Amino acid sequence: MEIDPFIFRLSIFILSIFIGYYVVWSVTPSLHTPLMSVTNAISSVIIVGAIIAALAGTSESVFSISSIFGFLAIILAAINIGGFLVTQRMLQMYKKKKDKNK
Amino acid sequence: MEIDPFIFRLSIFILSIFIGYYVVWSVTPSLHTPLMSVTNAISSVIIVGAIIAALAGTSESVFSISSIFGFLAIILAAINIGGFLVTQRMLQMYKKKKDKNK
Amino acid sequence: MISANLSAIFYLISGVLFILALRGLSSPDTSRQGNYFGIAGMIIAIVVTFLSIGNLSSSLVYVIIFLLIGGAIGAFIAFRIPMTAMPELVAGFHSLVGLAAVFVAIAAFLNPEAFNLGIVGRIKLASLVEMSIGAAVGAITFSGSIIAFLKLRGIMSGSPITFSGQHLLNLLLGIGVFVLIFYLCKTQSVNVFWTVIIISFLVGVLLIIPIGGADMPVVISMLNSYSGWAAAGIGFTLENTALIITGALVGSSGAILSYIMCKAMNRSFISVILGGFGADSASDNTKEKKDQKPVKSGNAEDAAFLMKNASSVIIVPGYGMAVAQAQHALREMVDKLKKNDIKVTYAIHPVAGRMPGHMNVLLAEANVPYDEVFELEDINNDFANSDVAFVIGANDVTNPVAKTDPKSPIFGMPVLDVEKCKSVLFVKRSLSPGYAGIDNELFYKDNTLMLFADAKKMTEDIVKNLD
Amino acid sequence: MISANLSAIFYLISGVLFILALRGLSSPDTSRQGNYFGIAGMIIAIVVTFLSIGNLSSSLVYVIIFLLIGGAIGAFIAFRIPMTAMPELVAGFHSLVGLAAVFVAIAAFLNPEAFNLGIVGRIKLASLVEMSIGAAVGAITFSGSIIAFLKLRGIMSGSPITFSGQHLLNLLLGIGVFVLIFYLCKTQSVNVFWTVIIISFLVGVLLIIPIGGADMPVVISMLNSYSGWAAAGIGFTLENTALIITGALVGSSGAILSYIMCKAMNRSFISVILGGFGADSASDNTKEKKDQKPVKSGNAEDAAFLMKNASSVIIVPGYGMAVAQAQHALREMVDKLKKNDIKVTYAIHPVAGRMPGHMNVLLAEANVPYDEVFELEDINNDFANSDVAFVIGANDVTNPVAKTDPKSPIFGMPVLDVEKCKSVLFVKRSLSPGYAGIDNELFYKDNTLMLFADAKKMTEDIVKNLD
Ligand SMILES: NC(=O)c1ccc[n+]([C@@H]2O[C@H](COP(=O)([O-])OP(=O)(O)OC[C@H]3O[C@@H](n4cnc5c(N)ncnc54)[C@H](OP(=O)(O)O)[C@@H]3O)[C@@H](O)[C@H]2O)c1
Ligand SMILES: NC(=O)c1ccc[n+]([C@@H]2O[C@H](COP(=O)([O-])OP(=O)(O)OC[C@H]3O[C@@H](n4cnc5c(N)ncnc54)[C@H](OP(=O)(O)O)[C@@H]3O)[C@@H](O)[C@H]2O)c1
Repeated sequence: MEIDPFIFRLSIFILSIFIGYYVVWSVTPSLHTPLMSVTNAISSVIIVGAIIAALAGTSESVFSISSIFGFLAIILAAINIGGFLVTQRMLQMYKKKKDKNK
Repeated sequence: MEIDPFIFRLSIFILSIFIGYYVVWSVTPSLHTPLMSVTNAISSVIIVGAIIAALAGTSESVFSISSIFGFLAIILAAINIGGFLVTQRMLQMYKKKKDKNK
Repeated sequence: MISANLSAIFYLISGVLFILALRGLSSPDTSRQGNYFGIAGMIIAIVVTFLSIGNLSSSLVYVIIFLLIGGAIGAFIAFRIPMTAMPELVAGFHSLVGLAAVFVAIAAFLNPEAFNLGIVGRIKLASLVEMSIGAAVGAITFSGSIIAFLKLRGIMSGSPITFSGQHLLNLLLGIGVFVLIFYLCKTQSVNVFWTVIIISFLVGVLLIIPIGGADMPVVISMLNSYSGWAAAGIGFTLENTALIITGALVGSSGAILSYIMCKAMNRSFISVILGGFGADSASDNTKEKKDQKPVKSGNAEDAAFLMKNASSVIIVPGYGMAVAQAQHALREMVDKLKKNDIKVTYAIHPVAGRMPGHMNVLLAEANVPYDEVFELEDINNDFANSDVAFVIGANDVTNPVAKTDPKSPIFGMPVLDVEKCKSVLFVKRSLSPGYAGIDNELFYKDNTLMLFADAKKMTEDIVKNLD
Repeated sequence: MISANLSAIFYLISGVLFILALRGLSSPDTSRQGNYFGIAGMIIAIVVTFLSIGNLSSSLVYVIIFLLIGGAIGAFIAFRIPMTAMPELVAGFHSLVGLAAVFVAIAAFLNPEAFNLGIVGRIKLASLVEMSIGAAVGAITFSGSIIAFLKLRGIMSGSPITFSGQHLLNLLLGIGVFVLIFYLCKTQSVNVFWTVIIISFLVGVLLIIPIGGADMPVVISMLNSYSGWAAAGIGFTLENTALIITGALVGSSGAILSYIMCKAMNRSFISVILGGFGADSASDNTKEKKDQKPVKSGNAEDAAFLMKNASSVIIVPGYGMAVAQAQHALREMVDKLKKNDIKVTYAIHPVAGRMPGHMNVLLAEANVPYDEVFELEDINNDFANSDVAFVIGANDVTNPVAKTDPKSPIFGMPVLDVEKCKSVLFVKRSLSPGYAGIDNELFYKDNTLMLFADAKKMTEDIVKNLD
């Protein structure tokens, strides 16, 4: 009677697709550029896989062929995390009228 | 390393809450009454539990005390499924101008 | 018999179909299709449940019989119910879901083996917590919805029932339920379980009686939300994805809908739930004013004359139209006006009537095309350029006091700016206030003509005079 | 080391935080908070990953070093990048995600034990499928984004590169990837795995080269979507909830965003993807017209005079403003106008510029408050009541041919009705057409004054003349 965890993951996947669908429609068009940069930034969560791969080496061989790919992926994903800062810079610029004279 | 299925169910639950949140905001206000009736109708899916409870009796004792509650729940939930028909009747009435002279 | 995996996939599909059902409501065009998705989801869930149970004992026949009985009753109600009875119908249906949740929880408690939850007296802790929450919330939903139903149906008075210490009592009972559930987990005692359910029934009653009849729409929606959480609780117990998805969906959507309603009335959700609104109306104050100020009143002939000579008319329906069932007559009147090349549109306030979308359903019933019907924000600027506002059975939703008097209970609620029209016609039976119990200064304005009569009768008379 | 259950919960939390990050973007007020949610989600995911790995081998130091190196590079780029380079930055960042996905998939393929996926040569079938899909989509994302980056950066020509049989080739290669993945599942061969990745790189290049530079925004968003699906594929392989949620979120949101863009341009998604748009511009036709018709052109003084005497001005920025970096000068000009009690607002077309929301970011950079900036549907009716439309570097988005000529490539795209203003000022360098390559008849209208110059220079001159 045990259900395969894959099915749960599939459910999570499908439900998240719906959320993505709705979330975008609710974003105001003037923030579409930050939207692109923030969705890009959150995809750097792939770093989770990169860390696992990099740490898979043993104490003797830190840089096995597979962990090297992990380390490279860590750098790439970490650069991408900078996307949050880009977004922050952009969002910081959106101001209402009253703040104008600050 | 196995993850408890409860956590998956919790994920499904939380993600569905987000979907419910977004879905309602996207419903046009003129359909708020059908919305209430259709959300009510879909909650009759509780009938799934009712059927399991009702079928739990053995061949000798179809009507054990627990299965009786199941049978009662089946009736209640089945009545509630009528909510889809109510919704259908309501929605059938919403017409565009061009259909008016039909 | 199908495997647990396969049935899990089908339950997921049925959950997704329910999501699509709600999604369809984003426009009237797609809504019917959405409803079919919902029906399909329900059929899949039921069929899969049958298929996933291995030993289909002889009970199966009975299950199908009871299913058909229930379905027949449901269909009968669905076809017979008049559109005006929607609010109480929804309340009544919620009570069924709530009670069904309670029954399923009881069945699971008495026969946990059937659900794979352990054995009697040794039910898994998590399951026990889930099923008692499901049962408690279900019980509250049931008894609360019954009270709401009785109030809406007019069997019970709509006025709030309050007594001192009420909120404290509710709080204590609520805590009591939690303590009992905790105790239940330790003892697994049947009696404690029953007590939880009975106290929850009581809480449901006590929660709803202080809320005034006119606040019922918020309450219905809130109870809808509760029924969802109850279903989700049962879903966790039964480890059923379809129930969990649906429960969460209904739970959160109901909560958001009550929030939207409260916002449209500019009242806080808390103030609605604590109740008492509509009890201490400012009616003395109102009466006083009423006697002092002069009012222009007219008859059907005057109204017909005014509208015939207008080039644009905006119809503002309200609760009174629903009471009088005037929508068909109204539609006839509008048809006549249109034949005279007068532009007619309908302006709907989000909380006009006694249910969100109430007016839209009634107008749709009278065959008014939905593209002639506008929401407040889309039409409010048009009053200034229109000749006549025909306000039929609406009151609070036109009251300018919401814009001007910060002390008024409806202050801050967006209202329809009917006073900007060249002339305003008010169809109602008297000068008495609407649901909020506050006087409407528009009645005394120069450009207002009161048409004192039942909305349906008056509209029919106007129709005659338009020939 | 924390248990698998606990880390699963934390990954769920991080997924929810990402949802909240996107939700925040529904208004500028909540957007900054949303971004913090996103950062928090990322930190949680990273920390939990460290905690959930038991034997923190000596590699840990290196991991942290590489993390910091990457982070420092990212931060450096983030602070140095000019706002105008946003489109290529996003494209460049996508390529990183794509390549990271490929690398993780390779690592998993070479060392499946580390991920609990079986042993080399005997990887679980499901995992193998998931990781090869992840790798293939990741590779397409990587090479496609590189091409998009090169085109946007101007390193590669923006014009579409087409050859006959292109679509057939793409189709065959696509089918090839599927066949190879199937084959991979049977053989578990390393070489086949590498081949899948290499062909996918090729597909990525071939997919993007036929698409014109100006269609890149749709492409970026589409690649964003791809990077999401790749991440989700890896998420399934690693059985990681945060990755699955994020991947699905990014995948579907990117897809919807490209759909929204295509709709705003009134083009089908398919036509964008098949490419070739902008190659065979109707420029001959355009040139012909240009020589025939008379055009009124003016200088900064004329423009300043016209605007000084107006009571309301609407600014319509377009791609040319971005090219010229004229937003700061524009802001100065508007300030001067406002000091003269002239009402100034900004009208933004959904596809003005080369990226959705492009103009909004640039105006925000120049400190224009966002409540003075309006979307097309909110301001389009105001042109009729305004004196001057100041069109700066915009062209297609004002072209009335979209409303009148069914044969035009932009027919049906909603456009800003600038021609309804009393007078229209066009700041651009020549009469050459915009991105769509079609002539704009507004240039030849009586109430149009062309201001031929670089947008920044012209605006600065106007500012001087306003004193
Ligand atoms: N829609 C919702 O979801 C919702 C939810 C909660 C609360 N509410 C509240 O309900 C109110 C709705 O406003 P509303 O303007 O629609 O209604 P209202 O302010 O309650 O006014 C209805 C008017 O209709 C008149 N009326 C009643 N029966 C009639 C008949 N047979 N013929 C002609 N007139 C009749 C009444 O005046 P006479 O007695 O003089 O005839 C009354 O003044 C708001 O205060 C709102 O906050 C609505
Ligand atoms: N935003 C998006 O997401 C997106 C996506 C895909 C496609 N597009 C397309 O891009 C177009 C956007 O329309 P648009 O009106 O913003 O731009 P446009 O139609 O491409 O016109 C831009 C104009 O700016 C002028 N210009 C260029 N550099 C300039 C400078 N330094 N100073 C002054 N003027 C300059 C050009 O004329 P001169 O050469 O005469 O100066 C050109 O006519 C639409 O066709 C849209 O479909 C947009």
